[in-house]
Amino acid sequence: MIERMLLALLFLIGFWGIVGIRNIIKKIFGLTIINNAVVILFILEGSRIGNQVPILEEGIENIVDPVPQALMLTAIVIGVCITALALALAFRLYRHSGTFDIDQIHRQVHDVT
Amino acid sequence: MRSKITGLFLFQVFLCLVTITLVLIPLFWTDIPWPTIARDHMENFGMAASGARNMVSAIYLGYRVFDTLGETIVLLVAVSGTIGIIAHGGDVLAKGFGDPSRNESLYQEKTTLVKKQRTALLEVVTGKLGPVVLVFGFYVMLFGHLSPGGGFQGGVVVASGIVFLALGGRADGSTRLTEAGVLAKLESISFLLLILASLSGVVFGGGFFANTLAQAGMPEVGFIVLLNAIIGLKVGAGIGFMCIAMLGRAE
Amino acid sequence: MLPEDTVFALVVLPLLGAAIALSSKAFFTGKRKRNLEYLGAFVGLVLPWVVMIQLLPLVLTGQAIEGIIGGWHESVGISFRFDGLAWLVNLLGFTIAGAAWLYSLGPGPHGPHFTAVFLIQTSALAATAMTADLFNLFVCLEVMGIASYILIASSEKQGAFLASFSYLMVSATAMVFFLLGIYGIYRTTGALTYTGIINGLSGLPDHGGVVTYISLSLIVGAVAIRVAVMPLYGWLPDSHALAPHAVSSVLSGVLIKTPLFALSRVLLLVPAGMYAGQLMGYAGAITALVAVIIALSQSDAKRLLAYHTVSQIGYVVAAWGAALYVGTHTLQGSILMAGAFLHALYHAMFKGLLFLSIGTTTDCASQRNVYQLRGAARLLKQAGERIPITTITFVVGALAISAIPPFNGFASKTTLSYGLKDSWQYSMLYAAGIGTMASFIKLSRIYWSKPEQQNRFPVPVPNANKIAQTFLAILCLGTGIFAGPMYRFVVTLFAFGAPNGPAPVLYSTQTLMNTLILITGGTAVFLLASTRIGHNILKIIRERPRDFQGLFVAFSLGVTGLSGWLLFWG
Amino acid sequence: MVIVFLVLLIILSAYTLVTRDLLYGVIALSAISLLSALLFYLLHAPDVAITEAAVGAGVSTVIFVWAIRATERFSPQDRPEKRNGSKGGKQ
Repeated sequence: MIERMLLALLFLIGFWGIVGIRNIIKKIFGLTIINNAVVILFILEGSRIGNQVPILEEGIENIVDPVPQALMLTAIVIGVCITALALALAFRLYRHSGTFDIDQIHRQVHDVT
Repeated sequence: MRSKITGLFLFQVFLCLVTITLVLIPLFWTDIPWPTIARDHMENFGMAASGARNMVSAIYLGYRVFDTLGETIVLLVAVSGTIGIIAHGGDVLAKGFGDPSRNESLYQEKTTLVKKQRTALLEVVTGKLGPVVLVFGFYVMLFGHLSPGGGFQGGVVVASGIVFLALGGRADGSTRLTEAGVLAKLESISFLLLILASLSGVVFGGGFFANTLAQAGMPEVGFIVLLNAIIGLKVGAGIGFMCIAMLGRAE
Repeated sequence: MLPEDTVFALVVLPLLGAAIALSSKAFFTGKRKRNLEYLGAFVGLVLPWVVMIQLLPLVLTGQAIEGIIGGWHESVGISFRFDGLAWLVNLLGFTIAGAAWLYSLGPGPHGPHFTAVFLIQTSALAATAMTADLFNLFVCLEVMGIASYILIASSEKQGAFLASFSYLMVSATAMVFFLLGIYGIYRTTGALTYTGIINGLSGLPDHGGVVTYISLSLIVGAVAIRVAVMPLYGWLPDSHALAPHAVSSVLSGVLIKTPLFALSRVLLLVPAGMYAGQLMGYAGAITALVAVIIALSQSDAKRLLAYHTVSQIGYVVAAWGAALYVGTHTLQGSILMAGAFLHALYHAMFKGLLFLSIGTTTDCASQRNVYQLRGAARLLKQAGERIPITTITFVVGALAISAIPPFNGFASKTTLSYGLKDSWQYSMLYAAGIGTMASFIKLSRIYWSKPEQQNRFPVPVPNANKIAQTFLAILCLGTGIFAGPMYRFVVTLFAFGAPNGPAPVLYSTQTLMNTLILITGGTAVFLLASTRIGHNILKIIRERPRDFQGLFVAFSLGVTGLSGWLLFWG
Repeated sequence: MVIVFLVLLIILSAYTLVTRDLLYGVIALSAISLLSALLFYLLHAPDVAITEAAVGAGVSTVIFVWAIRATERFSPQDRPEKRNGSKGGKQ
């Protein structure tokens, strides 16, 4: 229970990073953090039903749930891909506008168009 | 020109956080016991069905290999898109990959970086460590069905080995492995191989993503090893290419 | 070959094409490279048609191909379901993608790399249409998303980078919420496949209670971002307006509808799905009207079209949601669902056509401002267009979107209003129709009268543009003329087991009267908007404050509102 | 035990978001990844742990460091006067 509430707090901190900070690099930090929080949530809860690593050997039973682990492998990789692309876009935005501040970038773009 | 933190901004942030908290708390609060259906199935039948001891590998490359294909595609698109976007000027998608002129400049920039920042220590350590890391990467890649690890993780290790080689090798006598063109070729070929491997089941009448090797009389686990190797190559080449391109462009 | 394999050919062939295109770039140069790239596009965009035709007899009989990919056990494996719905979504995707790729040969973007990303996006569309697994849906949406971020950014404008970044941030965040939704669903039911989820839910007291409702609304919210229904539409106008023309037409035509129909697979099964559909339907009806008012105020030609996309998707969502609410087994529900799909398909055709025609025109005149560009028809003629193909195709698209018979927009909008009659949504859609008329009168003014200056450097219009535009224009007219057979075809394919009721009457005095009112009302609104006061009001609407945070506020409010709605009704 | 990890993670992520120096933020972020990898190992998920360590602490740190070196290291909101584009790495 306490663990999950702490995870909810972690998630909210990340979400605050996305919404409440105008620096676009920090927004990407926030995205990484919320992704991480969800991954930890899956693994933590999936490990509640067993106490063995899901690698079967002789005499091993009561393994943890391997499904969330396999899903989270995919989720981690996709998260990093999205991060890489977002950083590349942030780099180009910086090159054009000389700032990381999303509001200023917004203003510049709308002044042009 | 500096934008001030306005009341509206704070109100928006407050609104977001409060509403999301309202949604999250019941979801995180719930104490419904975690389901055991899938775990029980994997514990009892997983090894017989897939031949792999590592159940995560069995799911990742057996039961849910279609997801893994999607993930690989995300990585492919992200790597090429990132390189395309950071490459200055011109058409993002047209330039970037495998284009000789582009690669030339990436390579040039890389060598200048290496010259500028190289120290004897860096050269020796990375140069000697590179092959070791590569071998370790291949180990992780090929034994994913027995121990933790697998194609993707091994591929990332291989990629760091490639980066080490690029940093440690001499600017003029670098191995072919660290050239962008070679990596691009490697990546596209292993992507093609992955698609063909997924289709091989169709030819032998087993269906999409069926275990071809098992039908040919080889051990079932062979297919997982094969997929691990292909994915590892693809990931290693792709991430290695991206890191080399980025290292070259940093200064 | 098993029937399952033919189904997956639709996903794998575009991927194979992408792999060929990528290899062409890595291994060859010059003419060889281009030929191999075209081979990849052929494999990815033409060969699937063979498969589609092969599958048609099967889905026409109402059968569905179901199974687990690779033949694994159902508790862990990924299940899929290929039925009439998936076939129709594929039809939509491959038609528009083919035309758009052909168009891209003219003004660009060129290169094997573009082709590869484009084909991967097409393949993700096909996969999304047939998946029956929640996590697989997540992966498909991510593939589709990442390809579209790159395609939007590929026009190399600063605005395009910002649009792509905003879209990426809001949609990636929403996808993390989608994962949380999967967590809730998996925790309560222990399954990821749709059938497993339904079985799990039916065994639970109160269908899982609060957790299920919240998980469901997180999933619906994340998909609604992609669909761009009203509170969540903020990313769309900029990205669709600033993307390359060929990409815009695919984004507007196909990309925002596929997730909607993929979502209907979940919502048709889940007990609370009908209420989620109801709320989304309401949001859709409001979207249709509000977005058209904003569209009327725009000065940038492509942004005007982008707001029209939001408005038209509002029509689709309104009918789709109402169909979910009344249930697709009823007569009204089946008419509404068929109407929603028909409008999605026809909108893909005419909006794709409009984006391409306007793209050709604005490129030729190098001016995108609706208030300043005049006499584009003459400018196009100076650029060497003997037969005014672009002007004609624009007119066809404009007539179709304004629902003038006999073009296809008339057919689908009549079907929609037949299904929705006597409800408040109907009046919203009617008013939106008048607004559409007015804004296309406004847009078509760029072709009238004399140009203000001569076109100094006329760029000849590439043949690829003309072919793609003509192809889509013929489709617009053809599906409009054969509206009756198309309707019956779609209803047969959906095969909801609906009572086989009469098809909505297209040409009656009432519908023609409606068209007449639409034309007069549209002209009146246009004239009002041209006055000084109207102009000022539009300017206020056009320059309303918009910011990045707004996207997230909308998402949080939307998700919370939906969970509250489900809790209240469920 | 898990709780200690989570509290550390929360502190680190809050630091990541409030620090003025983006490079410190990136380092804290890779520390978050390493800590979560350790946590996954304790939770019987070695595969996820390896992936998180390789991808989260390795690849994504490289990309972040690249992005920050190529642009601007300090968060602009703390330095109002700095408004010329000349800080942007390669000219």
